[in-house]
Amino acid sequence: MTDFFLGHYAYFGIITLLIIGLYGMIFKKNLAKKLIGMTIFQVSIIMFYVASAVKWSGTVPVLDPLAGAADAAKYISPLQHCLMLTAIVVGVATSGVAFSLLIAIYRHYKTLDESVLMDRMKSS
Amino acid sequence: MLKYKFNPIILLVSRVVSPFIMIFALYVIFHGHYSPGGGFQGGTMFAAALLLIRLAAGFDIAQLQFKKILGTPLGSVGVLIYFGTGFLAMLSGGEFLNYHFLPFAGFKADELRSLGILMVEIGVGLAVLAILVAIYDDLLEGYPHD
Amino acid sequence: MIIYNSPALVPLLLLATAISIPVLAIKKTKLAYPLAVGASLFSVILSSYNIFRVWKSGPLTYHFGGWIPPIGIEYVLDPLSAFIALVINIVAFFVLWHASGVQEREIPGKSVPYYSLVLLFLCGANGIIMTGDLFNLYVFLEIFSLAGYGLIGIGEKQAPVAAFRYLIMGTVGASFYLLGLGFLYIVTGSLNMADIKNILPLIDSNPAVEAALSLMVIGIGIKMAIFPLHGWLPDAYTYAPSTTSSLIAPIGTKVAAYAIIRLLFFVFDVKFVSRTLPITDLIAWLAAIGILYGSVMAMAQKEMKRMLAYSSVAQIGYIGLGIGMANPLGFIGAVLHILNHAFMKGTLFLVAANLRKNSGHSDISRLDASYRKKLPWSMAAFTLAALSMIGLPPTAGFFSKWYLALGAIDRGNWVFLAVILVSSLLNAVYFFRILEKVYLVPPPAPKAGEDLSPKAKKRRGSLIGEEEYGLMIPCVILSFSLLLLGLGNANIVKGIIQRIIPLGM
Amino acid sequence: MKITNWLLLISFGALLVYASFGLPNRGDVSANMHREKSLAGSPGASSYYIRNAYRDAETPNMVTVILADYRGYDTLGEETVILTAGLICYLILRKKRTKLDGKKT
Repeated sequence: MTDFFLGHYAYFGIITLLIIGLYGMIFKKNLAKKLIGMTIFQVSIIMFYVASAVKWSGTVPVLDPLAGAADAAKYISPLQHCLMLTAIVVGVATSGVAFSLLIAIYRHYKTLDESVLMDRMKSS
Repeated sequence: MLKYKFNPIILLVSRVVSPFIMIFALYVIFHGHYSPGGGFQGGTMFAAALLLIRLAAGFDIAQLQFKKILGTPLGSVGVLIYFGTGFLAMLSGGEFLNYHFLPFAGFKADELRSLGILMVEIGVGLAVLAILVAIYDDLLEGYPHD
Repeated sequence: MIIYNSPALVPLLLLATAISIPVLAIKKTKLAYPLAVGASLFSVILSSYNIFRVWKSGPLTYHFGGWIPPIGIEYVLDPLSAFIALVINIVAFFVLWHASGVQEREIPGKSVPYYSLVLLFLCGANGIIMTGDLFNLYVFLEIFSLAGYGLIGIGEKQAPVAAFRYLIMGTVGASFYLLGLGFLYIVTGSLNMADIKNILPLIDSNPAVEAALSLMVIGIGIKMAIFPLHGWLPDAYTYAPSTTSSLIAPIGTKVAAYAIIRLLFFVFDVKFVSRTLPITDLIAWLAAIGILYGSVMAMAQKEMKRMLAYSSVAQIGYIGLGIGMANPLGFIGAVLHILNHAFMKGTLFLVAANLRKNSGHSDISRLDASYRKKLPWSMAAFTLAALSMIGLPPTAGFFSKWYLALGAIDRGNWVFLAVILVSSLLNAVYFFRILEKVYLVPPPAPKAGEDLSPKAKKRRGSLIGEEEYGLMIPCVILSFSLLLLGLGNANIVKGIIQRIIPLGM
Repeated sequence: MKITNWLLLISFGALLVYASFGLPNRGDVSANMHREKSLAGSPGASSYYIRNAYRDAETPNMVTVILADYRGYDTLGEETVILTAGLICYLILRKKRTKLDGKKT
């Protein structure tokens, strides 16, 4: 059991972060706070991937001339890092789009609160 | 945005710092082969240097450095560099993005791949830097900037 | 070169045009539209060529960068992906053709980014369809959905709110997919679909695989708007500009449905998804509820685009039902319905756009016979598409429902059969409501002087009945091809769909 | 409504905790994703990259090689994503026909 916990505690921390992000998206009424929740959610997924890439015997995936490349166990897995570089950019792009939509909403309705927004959408 | 007030100290400091950030950004882009770094990271840093001037000197003065119109087309050019590298390999008989087929004489196979990676990273850096500045400019639109 | 690289050329062509539009059209904004239509036309030609090659010589693969699959990224063109890609490109071409008449009026002065985004949207869709790599699918899913958010958000006043809600839900969907993929990668060590399919049976029953499957299905299910996850759809379709809604309604959800088919039957095992973890049963039941819910909600709507949006929820239910039945007949029905619904919904939304262009509104209650006189051909197209939606025999819509019903009988599930029949009746109710207004209700008596305006006279006098061919012809072609698809349906099923029924069904 | 939301959140957390029981210990070199050959006999991607990145592209940084060469098409997609974001900000936020047309606002 301790062995399982020592091998998985990072995942449990990340799961907590994921739940916090989802909580922000579901429960918060302010659209900007929803967006913050979304960002937390995305970043914790990135942490999940990076956390899974580790090897206790390994070092950063830049070739060390002394160590050579023959033993794959000497370097941590580079694939997840590469995938997450892509995912980071996607996250940046998504939040850029989300901010521009928020600004467009604010221009029209002068509010970002969901309930007020619903009222104003209906009345207009 | 609050009303912009000219502040010589902030402007001076950012003018001094900004070129160093740019140099470091270029280093990150071109040293991506040998150390952590690469096009995206370097491009973001370069964009940070440009945005620093935009924040410190105000939107209008910063236009002298990087014009707003340039944002989206320059980003497209960045992606086109990437695409073009892949397409060049395709034209000379390989698959898309197979740098082995790049039509440069006098390189061995692995050196060609290294070169292809470099070209691609430059494209990535250019695209990221231009688009990040463009997004900032567009988000600013609609606020009175004097 | 073209022959060798043809599987990859469609998305690459769309991508190249999309990224060169902002550069080429920097001085002449008028250049954007012809470039977009040209690229779309070429993509139709190329994907027909692809399907011809696949039909002749079997599945094609294409390895990017020359790296063999588990190392690099591959594109897979089997009959299914080639077929869906062709369908989507054809519909997109007609919508883009139609766009010349409405886009400039609805979104003045922004044709450069708009058409560029449309092409990126199509590039994303084609990428999702052809890819054989799960992470590549995620990247193109993001291109596809980001472009979708932007295209929706530019619409009416309420559109940014709808787009923002779509963005939050869509990003949750994509993130769920990414999380599920993370579990799957940790367990299997590969990202390639075919490779994972080989590895998964060798792994003992593992909670991470089950969680990965459910997370990925939920994630793509949000994009597909399957019943309890459809919350973003009605608002997004209603408030989006006409071109966007007639582009996203036929394409957006279909691509996600295709991705679910790929995931369930070509990455995981049919046995795994239907017995070990009965997720297909869940999908089928939810889809059945969604069919009834969407049809009933559609009956309650007063605005035509909103009604069509709810009807989309119902129609996606049919596709979900076919997928969820997990037997060959249901599978054929689902794939056929992807094709039919793309054409039907494309036509219907294009006609709604014509209505908006012509009279400035698309309220069902304000329709009357004068609209038939003003837009005779569009209304004929609408009628044909509506009949196909209801499922009357010579039209295409009948055959997909026929296969779905056969699948339900084959499975021995009479509830599904009843749902299909009842929903056809409901479809009839909400479409005949419009048809009745258009063909039977006399127009209100013209006010003095109104009818004498020169424009109205000219319209009445013109020979064909509609002035703007660019708006009319795409609708008419799309709707009449429904008849053609209905008649040629046996060939499609025999020539294409039956070749790709997943093993073990 | 609130109860369903809480249920949603709790079931999501429970699913993830349940899934984490199937994951190998972190840092375990013998885990499936670090294998030289996958269970089905195809080359394990991650180990292949570590072993061959320098030989194939003469670049010590393996992440760069994967990013730009082995999985270069993903990175092209990533660039496209960020270009899409820029275009969307342009589409939604710019009010007038701005200087892109060569006209003055």
